[in-house]
Amino acid sequence: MQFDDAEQQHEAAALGMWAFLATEILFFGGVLTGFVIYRHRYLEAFAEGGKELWPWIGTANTAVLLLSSFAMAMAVHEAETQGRRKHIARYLLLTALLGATFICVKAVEYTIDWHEGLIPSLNWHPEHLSHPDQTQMFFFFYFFLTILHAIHMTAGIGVILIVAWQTRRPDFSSEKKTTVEMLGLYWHFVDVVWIFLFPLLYLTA
Amino acid sequence: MTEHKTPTSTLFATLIALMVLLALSVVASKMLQGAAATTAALAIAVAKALLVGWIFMDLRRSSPLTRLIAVSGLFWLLIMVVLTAMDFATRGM
Amino acid sequence: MIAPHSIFSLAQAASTTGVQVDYIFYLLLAFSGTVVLVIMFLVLFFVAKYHRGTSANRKSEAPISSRLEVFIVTVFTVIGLTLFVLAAKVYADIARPPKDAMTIWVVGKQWMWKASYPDHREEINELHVPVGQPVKLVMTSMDVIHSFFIPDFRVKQDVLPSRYTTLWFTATKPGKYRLRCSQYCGNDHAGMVGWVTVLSQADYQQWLAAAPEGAAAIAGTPGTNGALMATKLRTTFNQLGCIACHTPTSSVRAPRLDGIFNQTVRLQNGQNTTADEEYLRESILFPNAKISAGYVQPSLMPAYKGQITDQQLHELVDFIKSIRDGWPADATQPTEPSGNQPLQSEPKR
Amino acid sequence: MSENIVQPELPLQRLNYINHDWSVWSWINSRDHKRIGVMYLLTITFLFFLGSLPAILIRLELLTPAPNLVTREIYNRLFTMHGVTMVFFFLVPSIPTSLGNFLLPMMIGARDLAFPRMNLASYYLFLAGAILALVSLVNGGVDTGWTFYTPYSTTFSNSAMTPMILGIFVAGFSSIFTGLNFIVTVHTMRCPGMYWSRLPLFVWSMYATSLILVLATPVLAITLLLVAAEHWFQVGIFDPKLGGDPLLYQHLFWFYSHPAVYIMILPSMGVISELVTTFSRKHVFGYTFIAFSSIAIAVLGFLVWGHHMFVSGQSMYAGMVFSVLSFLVAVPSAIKVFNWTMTLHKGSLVLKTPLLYALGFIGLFTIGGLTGLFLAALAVDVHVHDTYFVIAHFHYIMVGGTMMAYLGGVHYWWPKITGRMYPEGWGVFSAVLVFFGFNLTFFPQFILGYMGMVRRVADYDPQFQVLNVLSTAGASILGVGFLLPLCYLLWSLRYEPIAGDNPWGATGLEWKSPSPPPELNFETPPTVDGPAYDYDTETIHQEGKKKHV
Repeated sequence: MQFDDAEQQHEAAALGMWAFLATEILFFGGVLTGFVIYRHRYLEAFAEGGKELWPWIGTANTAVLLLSSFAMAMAVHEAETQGRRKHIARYLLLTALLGATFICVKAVEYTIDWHEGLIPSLNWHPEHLSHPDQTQMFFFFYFFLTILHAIHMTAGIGVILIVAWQTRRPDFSSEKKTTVEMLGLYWHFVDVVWIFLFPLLYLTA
Repeated sequence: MTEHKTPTSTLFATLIALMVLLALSVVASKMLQGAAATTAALAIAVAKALLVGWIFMDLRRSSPLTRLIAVSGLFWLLIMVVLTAMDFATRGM
Repeated sequence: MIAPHSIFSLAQAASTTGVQVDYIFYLLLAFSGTVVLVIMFLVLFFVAKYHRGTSANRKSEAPISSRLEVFIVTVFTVIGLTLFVLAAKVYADIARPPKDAMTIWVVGKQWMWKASYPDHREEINELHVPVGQPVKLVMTSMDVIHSFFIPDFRVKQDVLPSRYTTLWFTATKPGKYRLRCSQYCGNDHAGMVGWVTVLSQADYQQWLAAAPEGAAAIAGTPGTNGALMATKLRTTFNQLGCIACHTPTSSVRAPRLDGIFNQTVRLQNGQNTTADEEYLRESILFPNAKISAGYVQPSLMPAYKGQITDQQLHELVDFIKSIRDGWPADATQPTEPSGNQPLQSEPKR
Repeated sequence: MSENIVQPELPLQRLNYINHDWSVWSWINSRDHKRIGVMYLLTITFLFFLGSLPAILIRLELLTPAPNLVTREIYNRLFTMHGVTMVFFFLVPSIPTSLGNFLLPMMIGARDLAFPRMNLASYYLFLAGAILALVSLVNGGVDTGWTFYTPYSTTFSNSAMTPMILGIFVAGFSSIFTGLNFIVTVHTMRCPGMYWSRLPLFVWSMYATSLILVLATPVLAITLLLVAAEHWFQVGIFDPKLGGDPLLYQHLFWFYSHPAVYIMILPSMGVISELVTTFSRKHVFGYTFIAFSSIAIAVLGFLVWGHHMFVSGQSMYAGMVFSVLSFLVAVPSAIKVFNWTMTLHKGSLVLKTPLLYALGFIGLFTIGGLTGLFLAALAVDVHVHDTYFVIAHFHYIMVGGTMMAYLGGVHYWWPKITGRMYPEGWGVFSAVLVFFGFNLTFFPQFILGYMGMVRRVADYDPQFQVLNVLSTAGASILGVGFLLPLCYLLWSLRYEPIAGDNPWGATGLEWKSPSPPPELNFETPPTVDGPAYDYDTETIHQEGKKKHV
């Protein structure tokens, strides 16, 4: 092993994950820069786009994600303290379940949007909109950001299930605890991204 | 692994605080208009993000280097947004 | 084969701002040249003096203090910033056309330039300008980003679709100068070239009077008779329904257009902006972009985006610029009985 | 530490990272940073020569004013292929992934990088990206230039954009993984005594480069995703007819692409700091200045991208802000050049191939850097933007700078990587050939640029022909200069004498382990007790007087 001791390995893993989260911040940041600029330029069209969405679905979804974030924090706490494998697995499965509900609610939202003809360039019928082109841009940003976020969540759920399955094995050494902690960092980051996406997309006045 | 962990009570309190802030942001978006609504929504979002980062992501007990990396990610995003917006804002003048 | 001496005799700039650009270029060349020579001399000197086997004194008494380094760096920074200030001043000249410049509209289309003059004569890949008079080019593109580049005038400006960008110069020497597109725009980007012919005042007047044999006669463009042109502009103003609201006697409350060109306009959100070509173009295509003070948002005016051609847009803007000194008498009676005939709404995609 | 170029007896076949397992599987599945470094070295050498084929055709085409060798459509695909292959698949990965991967752990006394599996994943992502880009070459190539400016790339170009975009997107993640690996390794895996103030300057420059790799590459990834989405769905975020703004694309693209040019030059500066100190046989002049100027370049490099857009419709005031910041970013580079030159002062210069490349670098990088000031000065940029002046400027930095340093570095660490010396005579000859061929190729282009010859054109006006012919002549010399090292370095693997563990008498930790090094880098874990480059100048200079090479 290239590490001298567990402490060095934990420090390396934490630095590596945080640096990776910095790249994710800039990855989402590129689209958000474009969104902020166009929202300032076409405020009215973007507000009109926001009205097409259902804020209460968004609020419920955010609550679900906050709960899953809490569940993950409990899993990490469990891994760090008693380390009871059953409890860690249970919290991880709860996190994955809540994440899955979030994805399902998003899928429901997308199907409603499809029927309403709000999908840019694929199924776009803007009869009732005053600025069809700019509102189409709003919906492009809406779908691009939420799908990008959903992909990150699905990846996260996949890894959570793998790690939850691994905790069942007896040789769940301290190295695995670091994996749970890093997974927690990633999941909380995906939650923070949604914390910013929710007001920007749904709560436009 | 430092010994005193974040007690579960703090985690639960953070969850409640996040839920309250969520409700607050929805109420704020209903009551306020225009620029005030946007700033309020963003301020609440930043508050929630700080809460999640400080407690859930354990920045509270992390090494200064980890905190520096967390902040630098946001700082570079700020560079990109501010300098790009500078061009679009001053184009009319 | 070109005579060798012409390789290195960089053509003298042929425009007022171009001479200033050359001045900055040679200043930078002098600064960079000295730095490069100093570095090369030091390197060669050290190699000659200290290469292995020479008996040079290599004992380093007191190590050279970092103060020397700080000094060298501050000198380099100060020189750099002065060069920046000088260049920025010249750039401020280049970027802001003088108010009294003659306006020529330029449209860049994949792989050719079309210039249309104040008297609405049009030329392909050709530009005839008088010497000594500031000329402002108001440019837009029909497809991709091009760039209008006249090397001898040291001017260049990208030409963007759905947006006006301006470029100006004052030619100092009559002659034919090369015009090129410098922003890659597709297959025949290399072929998108033309000539800018600078004429002395006499030749220019003669060229103005002569029939536009050099320029391709674009169908439907009346002769250079001024009065005939004025009526053409007003008919477009009437046909497109502007007359329904924008006249002093109109029942609908709409911003007054006479004398608005180059005035400062107070906007509803409290900012001020000058009503230049870009403002007029934007307000015609996107009325909601900038709402004048005292008017409601969203504006009652329909968006002309996609309803009118570029040519009609030029004519509308020129008409608004031409009514600088009060409303022309006969414009108040709409020429057609139904002043605001319905706009043909193109089916949206 | 007397420097010992004496012929050691052939070492009984000591176990090292090459001969401990000859199977192909042990190479393609290796997590050893040295093997991954060698695999990268071979891949990017192949991609370099692949990228220079279009360059040969371009230079041949430009011999005559008329487009007679290739049509304009083919020429557009040629310069795009040259640009994309060289920038994304050679220059950005060049020194960090090959020399950096091999040397960084050894220089700080570690057994391997922090995340070996991620390092191997980075190599295969890079390979997948390169193959995808070649797929786009096969079905028609891309004709948008390496900058993919919209709306041409999204609405008007019907070339094979998708595989190219996906290829660069995937290769971007390979850069991010390498950057992550280096940052975490330098922070957590330095051997006892290796404080930050004792790090070799090559490690400082790798660390600064990794900061840029990690913070800039994600923006390129998302910009390419946006361009791909716009290309497929025509939604209008970059298409002005539907309300978008092409300048937003340019802002996002150059936010990555200007720091990318610092990704290309910073590692070379690290190599040059090593070469200049070793071959002057003395400590470097102003260690802290050079170390912190690397970090300053990495940070300031993110603030200046607007100087690519002075004439593109950007507002005048934004142009001025970017211009003053661009003048400031030149200061750290000036510090480095000054310090390298002063390192030569009172040194005992050993005129071997690596030092020739280093001295060539100092000269050419100074010219390249200062012509950057011409482009940062607003007034001059209005005239020379998108002309051959810009082409000459960035080739002086990329070929005159990065390529020279890369060749110097490969020659310098060749004994450590392969255990064999390179033929000195051929090395000097190819270094001189590269230096003169390069200058003959690109100096005339400065004059062409100021005379107004525009870039990316297959045909030009007759008055530019003479300088273009000179440039093509220079290019052929440069081509030979690049082919020679390929030949004699491969040749040296078999026929050159065995190099000792420390043929140059250098002070880095990598020279303390045998060459080629064992699988875990050091037989006994190293410790550091003195500052970097602590040559005891007294004994070396006594020796310096004796005439022996």
